[in-house]
This record gives sequence, C-alpha cells and structure tokens, in this order.
Amino acid sequence: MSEIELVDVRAGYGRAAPVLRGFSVAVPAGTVVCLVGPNGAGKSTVLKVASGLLSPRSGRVLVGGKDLTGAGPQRMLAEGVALVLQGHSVFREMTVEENVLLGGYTLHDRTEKTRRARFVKELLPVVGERWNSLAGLLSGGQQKQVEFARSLMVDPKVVLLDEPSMGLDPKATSTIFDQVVRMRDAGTAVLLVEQNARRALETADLGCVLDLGRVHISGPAADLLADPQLGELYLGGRPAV
Amino acid sequence: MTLTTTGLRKSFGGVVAIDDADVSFLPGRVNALIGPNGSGKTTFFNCVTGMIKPDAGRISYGGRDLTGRAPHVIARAGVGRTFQLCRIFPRLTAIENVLAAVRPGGLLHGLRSAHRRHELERAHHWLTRLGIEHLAGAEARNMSWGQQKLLELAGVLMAEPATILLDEPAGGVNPALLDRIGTLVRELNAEGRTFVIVEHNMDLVMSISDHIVVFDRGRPIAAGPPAEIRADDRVLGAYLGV
Amino acid sequence: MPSVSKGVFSYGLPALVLIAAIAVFPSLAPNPYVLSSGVIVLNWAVLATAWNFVGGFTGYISLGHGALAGLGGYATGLLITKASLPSFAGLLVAALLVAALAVPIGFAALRVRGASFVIVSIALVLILLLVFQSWSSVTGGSRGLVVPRPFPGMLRPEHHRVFFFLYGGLLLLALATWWLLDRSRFGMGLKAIREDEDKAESLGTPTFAYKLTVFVVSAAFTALAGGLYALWFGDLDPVFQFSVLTGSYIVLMALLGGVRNLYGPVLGAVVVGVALEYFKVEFGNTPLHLVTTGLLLGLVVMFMPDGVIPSLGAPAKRLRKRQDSSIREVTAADLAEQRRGRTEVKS
Amino acid sequence: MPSGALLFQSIILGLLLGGMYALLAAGLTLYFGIMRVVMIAHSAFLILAAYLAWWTNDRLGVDPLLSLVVTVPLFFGAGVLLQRGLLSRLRPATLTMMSVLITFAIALMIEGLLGYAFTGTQRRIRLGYGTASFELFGARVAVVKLIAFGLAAVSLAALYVLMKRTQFGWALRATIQHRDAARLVGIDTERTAGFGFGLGLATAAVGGTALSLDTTIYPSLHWHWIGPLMAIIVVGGLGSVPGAAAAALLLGLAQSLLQIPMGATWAQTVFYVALFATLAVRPQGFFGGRLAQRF
Amino acid sequence: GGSDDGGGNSGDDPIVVGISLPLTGDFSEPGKGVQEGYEAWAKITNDKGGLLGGRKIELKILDDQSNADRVVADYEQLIGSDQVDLVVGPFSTRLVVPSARVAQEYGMLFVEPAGAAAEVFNQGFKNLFYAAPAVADDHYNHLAEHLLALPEGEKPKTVAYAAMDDPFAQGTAYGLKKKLEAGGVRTVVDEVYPPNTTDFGSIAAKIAAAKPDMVVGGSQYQDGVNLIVALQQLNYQPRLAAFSTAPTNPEFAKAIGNKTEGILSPTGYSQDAPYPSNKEFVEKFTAQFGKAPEEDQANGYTTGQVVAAAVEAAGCAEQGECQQKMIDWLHSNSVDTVVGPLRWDATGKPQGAHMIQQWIGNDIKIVLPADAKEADLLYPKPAW
Ligand SMILES: Nc1ncnc2c1ncn2[C@@H]1O[C@H](COP(=O)(O)OP(=O)(O)OP(=O)(O)O)[C@@H](O)[C@H]1O
Ligand SMILES: Nc1ncnc2c1ncn2[C@@H]1O[C@H](COP(=O)(O)OP(=O)(O)OP(=O)(O)O)[C@@H](O)[C@H]1O
Ligand SMILES: [Mg+2]
Ligand SMILES: [Mg+2]
Repeated sequence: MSEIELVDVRAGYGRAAPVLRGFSVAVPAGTVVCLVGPNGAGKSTVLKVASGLLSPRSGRVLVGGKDLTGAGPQRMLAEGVALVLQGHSVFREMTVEENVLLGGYTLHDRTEKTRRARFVKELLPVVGERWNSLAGLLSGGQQKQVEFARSLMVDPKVVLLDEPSMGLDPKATSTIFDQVVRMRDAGTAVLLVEQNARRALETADLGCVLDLGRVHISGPAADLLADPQLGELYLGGRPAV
Repeated sequence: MTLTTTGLRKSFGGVVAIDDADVSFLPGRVNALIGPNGSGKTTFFNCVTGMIKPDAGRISYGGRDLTGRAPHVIARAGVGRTFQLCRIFPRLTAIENVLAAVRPGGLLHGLRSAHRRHELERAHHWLTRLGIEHLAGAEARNMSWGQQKLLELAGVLMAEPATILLDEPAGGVNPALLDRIGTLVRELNAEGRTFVIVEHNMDLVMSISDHIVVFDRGRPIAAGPPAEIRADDRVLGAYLGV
Repeated sequence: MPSVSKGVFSYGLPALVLIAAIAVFPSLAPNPYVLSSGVIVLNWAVLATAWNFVGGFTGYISLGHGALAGLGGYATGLLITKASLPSFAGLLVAALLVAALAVPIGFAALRVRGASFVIVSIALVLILLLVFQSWSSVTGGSRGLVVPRPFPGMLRPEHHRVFFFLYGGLLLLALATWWLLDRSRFGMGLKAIREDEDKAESLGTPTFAYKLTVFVVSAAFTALAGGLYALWFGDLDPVFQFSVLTGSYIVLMALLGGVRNLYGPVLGAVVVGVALEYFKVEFGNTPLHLVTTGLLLGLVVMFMPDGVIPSLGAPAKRLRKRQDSSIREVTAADLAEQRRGRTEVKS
Repeated sequence: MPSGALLFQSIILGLLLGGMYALLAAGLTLYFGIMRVVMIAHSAFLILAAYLAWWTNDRLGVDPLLSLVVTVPLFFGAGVLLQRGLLSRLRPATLTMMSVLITFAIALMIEGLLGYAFTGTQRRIRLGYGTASFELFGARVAVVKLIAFGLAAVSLAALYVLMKRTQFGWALRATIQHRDAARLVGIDTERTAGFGFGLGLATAAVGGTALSLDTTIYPSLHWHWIGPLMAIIVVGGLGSVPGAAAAALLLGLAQSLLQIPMGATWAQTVFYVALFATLAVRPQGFFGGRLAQRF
Repeated sequence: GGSDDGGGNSGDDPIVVGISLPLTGDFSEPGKGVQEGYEAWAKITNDKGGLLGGRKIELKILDDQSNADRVVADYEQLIGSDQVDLVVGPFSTRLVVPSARVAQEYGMLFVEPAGAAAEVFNQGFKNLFYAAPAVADDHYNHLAEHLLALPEGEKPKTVAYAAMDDPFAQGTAYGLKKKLEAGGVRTVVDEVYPPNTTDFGSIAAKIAAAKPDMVVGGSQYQDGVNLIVALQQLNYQPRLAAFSTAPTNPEFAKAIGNKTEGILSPTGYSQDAPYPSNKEFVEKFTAQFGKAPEEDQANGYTTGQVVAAAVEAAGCAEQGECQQKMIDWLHSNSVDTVVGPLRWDATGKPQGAHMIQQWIGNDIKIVLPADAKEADLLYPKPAW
C-alpha cells in the first residue's frame, strides 16, 4: 500500500484554468519518487495539494489509505505528511534557534526536541554555528539548510521536498541527498521535486515526468535516465566536461 | 571595462562576510564566482552594485571609481544584476516587467510612451529567447518559481548592460532550458558582454566560464581557468568536497 | 491596433463626457446650494486625482495630503493678506511655494516605505496642525485666517459658478498630466517602484528622484486645489485645514474609484462626495454619518480592493480575453519542435 | 530658570505620563510591529474601553477598574472576530495599505456609535479618590495616575513574557512572517493570528480603563492619540515591547519637561520631532526593531 | 401688513427659520443647549399665536458637525435651496464668522447666540448682531473693577492665566489679564493650551510652583474641570480662582468631586434675573424640558427674541428687501430680552457686561455687580 497517493487530481489557483489536469502519483513506503518537468509544469502544485496547502478541485488525496482530500496542512502533518517549500520560507525575523525549534511545534516532549535539535546541528554545521542569528540575515544557501533542519525536527511518514538542493553548495547538496537516502532506508516515503534532475533520478527509485499538468511518462528512475529523448526535453544534455 | 575591487571588506556585526577581497574581472569574458554557502558571494554583488556600503575598500569599473555610489548610478554605468531571491515586479505583467527595464534618458525621453513598438519588439524577443513568451500577458506573481527566475533574467538583458552579474541563474531552472541559457550567455559574450556568474551548478560553471574566482569565508582563495580550478587542492577542500 | 481603440474607449470618451458635464452642470443646477456642492465635489476630485500621482503610481499611501491642501490654502491666504498679492497671483505663487516645500518634506518622508510612510504622513498633518495653531503671529493661530474675496461684490451664485469652472479646468489639467505620466517611461519607472523599489533601482531607475518628482507634482496640484478652496471659501481654520480626516477621505475616494485608472479618483470623488452630502442630509443630526462613511469604506476595502472601475471592468475583460491563463498549452516536445522549425526558417 | 521643585514635580509627572503612553502603545507594537497591520482604530478602542469604564461607574456606581473583568474578555473576543472576519480576508500583498483603511473605517464607526450612544458630551469619571494625592520628596503624586502606571507595568510585563517565552508568542511571529511555512510546521495560523489581534485589543481595554481614571473622554478624542502613539512605537522600534516602553517613558518625560519652557502646544511636537529624527537616523528604531524598516 | 408683496405670502404660512448647529463633534454639548433655547423660543412664541399676526415659527435645524466647511454648506442649503425666511446663528466663534459671510452675501439678517470673540466684530459684517450682553473680552469687567478697587494690601499681587487656544475662551482670560495688568497686578504664568489637551498635569505643576494669589482659567467646559482637578491633585490653594464657562455647567460640581468652594465664573444669564420675559422663559422652559435653562439655552432664546422683535418691527419675514429693513431697525433700536435690554454698535457688538457668579456652599450665586448680587464675594476663597 502506498503511503501517499494522488488520484486523478485537478487543481489550480483562483479562477484561472487548472494547473493539474488529472494527475496521479503514488509513493509507497521506503521509496523515493522523483518528479521532474519543465518550469511551470505544476510540480510545486502537486506538492501543495499533497500537503494540504491547496485543495484539489476534483480527485482524491489518500494518506496511508485514508481519504484526506481537502484536509488542511495541520491535519496532514498530524497524519505524517511534511513539506519543505520551494524557495525561501524561513521565519526571517526569528533566530535560527527559534526556526528550528518551531519545526518541532507539534512535539510536546522536551527531551525529544532537544535530542533532535542536537541531531540537526550535527548534520548541518551551519545551523549550529549560526544558532542565535536572525534567519533572514543568513545567506541563501544557509537559509535553505535551516529550512531543511526545521523539517527534520519531526519524523513524518511522508516527506515532500520541493527542490531541496536549490542554492546549496556541493557539500550541502550531498548531505541532503544522503539524508534522503537515510529516510528512505528508515521506511519513509519521499516525493522529491528536483531540477537537479540527473542527480535526483540517480537517488530515486521511481521517476515521473510531469508536463502540462499530467504525467507525461513514469517508470523506474534508471529507465528515465537512459531515455535520450527525455534527456533532451527535460533533463538537459549532460554537458561535456 | 574591468571590474576590480581592492581591499573590499564588509562585516555584519560579528560576521565577516567579505574579508579584504582583491578581485578583478576582465571584460569580454564569462567569469564565475563560486564558493560555499555563506562565503560572501551575494554580499560581494551587493557591494559592487551599491546595494550595501562596504566597510572598506574600493570598487572600480573601467577605471571609474564606483565605491559608495547609488545603485542606479552603477546600473547606468553598465553593471546589471539579478538577485538570488529572484526579484520581479509582482503585479506587472511579464511584458511590462521587461519594459520597465528601459530607462529613460532625459525628461523628454522620460515622457515618451513606454509602449513604443521598437521596445515592445525587443521585449518580446527576450521573452522568446528565455522560453516564456507564452506568459507575456500574465502577471508575474502568478508564475512558478522558475518562470520568475527567467523573467528576471529577461528584464536584465533588456536593459543591455555591458557587464551582467547573475546570482545563481540556474537555481530552479529546468535543465533542458539551462542548456539554452548557457548557449545564450556564450552568444551574448561573443557580442562583447561581460558576465560574472555566481552558481553552484558545477556542470554549468565549468562548461561556460573562462575564468573562475573561488571565495571562502569572504576571501578569494583561487582564481584561474576552469581546468586549473578543478585541480586546485584548496578549492577541493573548501568547496567541491570529496 | 487594439491599443488605439482601447485608448478611445477608456480615455477619450470619458473625457468628452466629463468636459460636457462640467460645461452644463452650472446651468442645470436648480439652486446655488447644488452648485456649491458641485464645487465641493470638484475640489475633492482634484484632490483625489492629485493624490493619485503618489498613491497610484508609487503605491505610497499618504494620509497627509489634506495637510498639503491646507498649506496651499494658508499660503494663498497669507500671500494675499500679508504680501498683498492679487488673488490669483497669490494662488500660483502659493502652489509654487508648496511645491518647493514638498522637496524637503518628501526628502524626509520618502526615505521610509510602507506602513512607516503612512505614519509619517499622519505625523505631517499633526505637526502642521500644531505649528499653525501655535504660531499665531503669522498664521492667526487657532483663530484662523480670513482670505479676502477675489471678486468683491460678486453675488454668491455667480461666485460659485466662476469657481466651478476654475475647478473644472484644474481637474482637466490634472487628469491630462496623469494620463501623460501613466503611458510614459517615467510612469513605468514609478510603477516599478511601487512593485519593488530595490529592484527598480538596480535596473537603473533613480528611484528617489522619481518619487520626489512625482510627490512634488502631486503637492503642486494639491496646493492649487487647496488655494482655490481658500479663495472660494474665505475662512481657514487650522483644525479643518490640517485634518487627518481630509486625507482619509481623499484616499477613500481614490481607492473607491480605482487607483490604477485615470478616472478612478474622479469617479470616487463624485460617489463619496455626493454620499457625504447625502448622509449628512439623511442622518444630519446624529453621528451616524460617521458610521455610514466607515461602512462604505469598509465595504470598498473588503469587496472592491481594486476600486469600482476595475471591478466593473473585470468581467468584460474576461469575456474579451479568455486565454489569459499563464499555463502553457503545448508540451515541451511541441515547443522544441516549433523552435527547431523557427530557427530553420530564420537561418 | 524653573525651580528645582518644579523640575522634580515635572519629572514625576512625566514618568507617570510615560507609563500611561507605554500602556496605550502596547497593543500597537503587537499588531503593527509583529502583525504588520497598521491599526488606526487602536485609539478608538481605547476610547471605547474608557467609555465602558465610565459607563460602569456612572450606571452601576462601582469602581471603573471592575469593568476590566468584562471589557478585557470582550475586547479579546472582538479582536479575534475582527482579525478573522476582516483582516484575514485582505490580500497579503496589500495588507499594510488596506489595513490602514479598514481600521480607519472601524475607527469612524466606533466614533460614530459612541457619539450616538453617549452624545458628544465630554465625560469624566467621578472618583472619590480622583483628586487624592500623596507627597514624595516634595512632589505630589496623584493616586489615580499611580494606579494607571501600575496597570501599565503589569500589562507590559505580561505581554513581554507572553511574546518571548511562550509557544504562542513564537507561533504568532512565525505566522506573520511566513504563513504557509507556519501552517506546515503545524501551527493553526488562523487561530494564532486571531488570538494575537485579540491580545492587542485586550491591552486596549486595560489602557482605556486606565485612561478613563484621570482624563475627560469624548468620542473624537482618539484622533488626538494616534500621532503620539504611532511616534512612540516607531521610536521604540517596531515590534519591540521593551522598546516601546522605553520610548514612551522617554517621550513622556521629554514632553513634561519641555512644557516648562515651551508651553503645552509646542511641547507636543516633541513626538513628531522624535519620529522624524528616528526615521532619518535609525529607521529601525532606537531600542528594538530588527529588519522591520523594510515592510 | 404684507399685502403689498406679490410673493403670495398668505397670512398663515409658517415662518421658516434656518439654523445650523454643532449637534455632533467638538461643540455638540453647547450646540444642543442652544438648540433647546431655539426650540423653547419657537414653542413659546407659537403657543402665543406666532408672529405677524398668526404665522407660526418653524425651525429647520441642520447639524454642522462642528465643522466650518459644513456650516457654510448648511447655510448655503438653507438659504439657497430650502429658501428659508430667516436664518439665525450657530454656536462658536469659529463657525459664526464663515456662516455670517454666507448670510451677508445672500443679504440676510444674521443674529447669533455665540460668536463672542473680538474678531467676529472686525470682519466688517453689517448684518450681524450678537444676542448676549457682552463680548468675551468684557466678561470679567465687573470682577476686574472690584479687585482693582480693593485696598493695596488685599489686592491680589500675582496671577496665573491658563487659557484654551480658542478665540472665545482665550478672549475671556486675556480680557481680564489686560485690565489687571493695567492695574499693576503681575502675571506670573501665562499658558495657552490647544483645544484637545487632556493632560493638565504639567500646566498645573507650573502654576502651583509659581504660587500665584489668583488663578484664571480661560476655559470651555472639560478643560476647566481637568485643570481644576490637576491643581487639586497638586494641593495648590489660590486665594481666588476664576474659570469661564465650566463652573456654570450643571454637571460641574459632581465632575470635580464637589470641591467647588469659592470658584468664580462670569455668566451672561441667571435664572433669577428680574427681566420680565425671563420668568416666563424659565417657567415654560422647565415645563418643556424638565430642567431649568442654562446660559446656552438662554442665548438661543435671546437670539429668537431679537429676531422676533425685528420681524414685528419690519412687518415682514422673507428673503429679499425685508432683511435689510430688519437689519436697519436693529441697528437703531434696543430689544428687551431674558438677559436684559440689548443694543448694538455698528459692528453688531452688544454694549454690556457679564455678571460674576461664585460657588458658595453647594450653590453658585451671583456676587457681582453689587446691584444684582445674591451673596457677598468670598475673598480670599476657602480651601478646595
Ligand atoms: N499563486 C499562483 N496563482 C496563479 N497561478 C499560479 C500560482 N502559482 C503557480 N501558478 C501557475 O501554475 C503553473 C504551475 O506552477 P508550479 O509552481 O506548480 O510549477 P512548477 O512545476 O513547480 O515550476 P518550477 O519548476 O518553475 O518551480 C504555472 O504555470 C504558474 O504560472
Ligand atoms: N544583511 C546581513 N546581515 C547580517 N549578516 C549577513 C547579511 N547579509 C549576509 N550576511 C552574512 O554574510 C555571510 C555571507 O553571506 P552571502 O549571502 O554573501 O553568502 P553567499 O556566498 O551568497 O552564500 P550562498 O551561496 O548561500 O548564497 C553569511 O554568513 C551571512 O549570514
Ligand atoms: Mg516549483
Ligand atoms: Mg548568495
């Protein structure tokens, strides 16, 4: 059974034409599914629907087999679905400490909070180094790391990541992909959106190419990587080094 | 026109963001500026474009001293830039976003219509080259992350600066499009434009740049052509990691 | 070109209607009272249009424009009484003086943005009120200032008619200026400032100079309206000349009509100006007119945040242009195909 | 040269006045500094609370301070409703500007309804201890002013602790700074923002009651307060409770002392001079305030 | 009369009197008082059969929100649009001047109940008449005479003045100041505060620190109360304390916690004044409103009486030439009113002085001038 499943979802913003036009995806436990596609294809929209930030116009969202269509992010989090947003979403005028600890807002066990805080500080050294700075004053990549750290404060069953490596230096990128692998190994279902598509597909189990709000093609990640036409249209030709 | 900084320093409270940086970017090249997160690349751009005032040091462009000048003065001297946290005019349409980059010269010029045919054509040209021509009439705030990124780039190109500073142009942009951006940069470079690109996508950096400067903790620790940089031990240790 | 016909329908036709309305209103007005209300409405219309130079283009919300009008009125009055200038010379010099004064004021106020600017603009009103109340040797203090009549001996209905046309002319001038700016590159720069000031500056727009210039233009028109009011009305009292309420009514009017539209503030001024008059007649002897004004403002903000004109225009626009959505209608593969085709044709 | 006794008396009066200012401005730091809402109606709510205190005293004959039992929860509820019903429906992009107008509308309505219910008459609570005072090193301290000062100290301390030390305070700041991210960490942003606003209005209930003890009130009085209160929170640094308190004390003191040579009218300009000076020199405020100048 | 005008004014058309009053806003309290005065005048006159042999009086009252723009629009509406027959004045100097100008430019007679400050009379109005005994500067004339006549040792030596920055309130205090200074009494504090001041701590501190023999407040109502309370909080005990307007208000004693002992105030009206029409006024007013009339009510009523006299004398009441007839008549005649006989100079300024009242025991009594007094002036005043 899939930890999270979107079935024939149609969704969009305001009164405009729908962005997702009958999109379906399923992420089983212990699996990384990578979503790639051109800019504006609707990848972030998929994650917003899956996390409850955006209600679909039709279709269903199933979490652990339960129908949670239309539930808000609070409910989704309670059911074990967590999303890291694209771009920058730190609380700018709060310190790194406050940001990270807020990641554990739903935890009530203090020692658990402290333990996890220690873990993220170790994993991402920048977070520990800048513990008392205002998050809004960090560099772009540092903020991104704080956001990732924030999401690690809880232990969800489904993790939705929207371009987690954007703006990160190679070391931090590796740390994050390693952590994704670790989560998968621990049985978490990961839905990953990445423009660093080759790297992401190398990590992922399944791949899914999204275009025009529909699944263009999906299959084992390795197969997608090997498809030359996909490479040209969506993954970019690997430049000669 | 060479962009040079000498002894540039900037610290925020206890954090030294740029530490005595002597850097120079020669004209007609595609330069890259790389370094780990928080090494001061964006701050360097901010100093050079006048968005923040350096604590010490000089910035000169083609022999002209630009230290402490207002951002618009620097922009008019021919230095354009994009932002890492992508900045567009949210409630203007894509085409207006690009048109807004046309700067009027004098008063009479300023009172001329902003929608003259010649300018409109140029604006469409840039949208097309960046693959977002279908969005011309859409409000910028309704675009996806990557689309906004491309729109910002289109705006800067419309202003036709001689030197273009790009802060992570590849962040969030689809790889297929990225190849085209790389080509675009090379083409514009061939027309005589200078680029300074901050980027973490090493494939892109290595493939398009002629000259790379590496920052670490606010200091340039290495500079040279891609092949040299890739082999530099300090760079490997500080940035690329192994 | 579609933009030409758009120009005719959204600018030309209303302009003709407006000019015709100004021309015939005085002869249609059944009595001097209605005519004087017309003068008041036109005064509001000029003020709201003048405000819209700052509010509409740059997005800086000033609640302090009432004070600029007050300055215009006082300057006119003082120039006539203390410097014995002829009435209308006094008016013009006063407008120039206020415009000059707007430079330092703008210099201080425009350094801050958003909410802080709102506060500064409120502070401007309050501080001018204190100054004009206290500095009685020059301003007459809280006793106010009496401005001599520009046409002594003229009967009141005739007086109203003259000022109605003067205000009408001023309004048309203000509208023409706004229109000129709106379509210009300068205007585009101002709109860019409204959207993202830092970004505009990094594109080479001298944002501060732009803001200051448009603020000064706005102040000059505001002062002209204020000065004309002083000549028409004759009595200046600091409490009413420097009132936050005036500034707020101006904002309400501009907002109600729509700040991004040439005629928005005029429409707003007509609606609110007439409504104020109506509420007063209807609820005259209770404070309920405040409640109704508040209610009106609240409804506008909640349900028509872009103003009446855009909300009326929106459905029509949707009919005209259905393909407004930003999503692509072709896949990456099709696009690649097209591109290949194009490059082939080109080369 | 004013006598030493007059100086000392003015200092005492200035501090008491400053404490009062701090209390009145407390709510503003909350919605203005933290929630980015320019709340023009704050002082109208202060006057409303003052009227309720006066009314309680006038009709029921009980001490106006007792009205707090009713007004504090009432205002809290009103704040929650206001936020949920009106402010949360505004577009985030234009929140600052639209909040000015919507709260301005509310202020007008409150003024109009107060005028309707209580007429424009000036009202003043009649207290047995209204003119009572005691001597402190040669200066006289009025009992009512001291009570108001005490209320201010207690409320500000409570507010500070709430914002800095509690989950709620953190959640509120997070909600305002990035609503989607806050929702994603599990914060009920609707409720939090509502409570935040409610809290601000609750301070208005306390402030208005304190105000009613020693001044005359009338429906249009709130215009008089807007300027000084706004100046205080800007000088203090938007969003900083201790900053606002310090600025309030300082400006209260300055106003009181300046009245000796300059007279009451000119002395009031100290608020605006301080406001302009702050914005010119340190737009983020002198005491707190961090990134706030750019919103 | 009236048969010679072709306007079709039949004998029993009501005479419409247009008034704008500040029923809301800063001046709403006195504004309502004046309104009651006007209403009482209309009712009493109509009960007696109206004017001009049977024409009833009809009041048309608009609210000007205490706002000068509005007051002008109101009179504009009343005269231009509603075509009222007569207009009478609003409340407060600030509103009287602009409205008198409208009336003048429409050629209307303008009798007003409240524009007491000096500048009302130097605007060159020819149609204006102030329907009260004295202008603001002259309110304290009797007190000044009395104090200056005291033997050297008893005369107050130092005085503190605190006046609201308002033409009327300041006029009263400065009228007294001018006369006392001329008589050699030293001014030790001279404070002017803006109308919206609510905190009087500092002003009171300044006064208390100077320890003057006498304190004079040029006050409206609320500021007077606040100033007195602030002075009491500082435990300052002057030998004489005079405040305009506030102490005559029925709410005054309660407002300052009944510590009223010895406070002085000028007044233009007393319910016990011996003028013939006053008895009728007090009686019928009390019957109509359930309370006795105060100064504001009397001012409104007086205005009505003046207008009625002019109407009867001119034998007409409508817009046009009739107005000039009434104006001319008032300039050369005196009218008997509830505040005594009134006559005016060419600027419309009345030629009289106010009485001085003092709080003695729990009541306010007339103490000056000697021929009208109900009690002796307490000086020095008891502690408050
Ligand atoms: N808030 C919004 N309002 C209206 N339209 C929107 C909004 N956000 C996105 N869109 C539109 O929806 C489409 C899909 O956007 P989405 O953000 O899901 O794309 P994406 O695949 O994540 O792209 P990217 O790779 O650039 O992040 C785009 O065409 C965009 O213009
Ligand atoms: N306004 C500021 N206030 C305080 N510290 C700042 C500010 N701007 C930058 N810094 C600090 O300066 C350092 C350099 O930041 P900068 O943004 O220049 O890094 P960067 O090289 O662009 O990193 P990235 O690759 O993550 O974008 C960081 O440690 C950052 O925290
Ligand atoms: Mg996206
Ligand atoms: Mg950076």
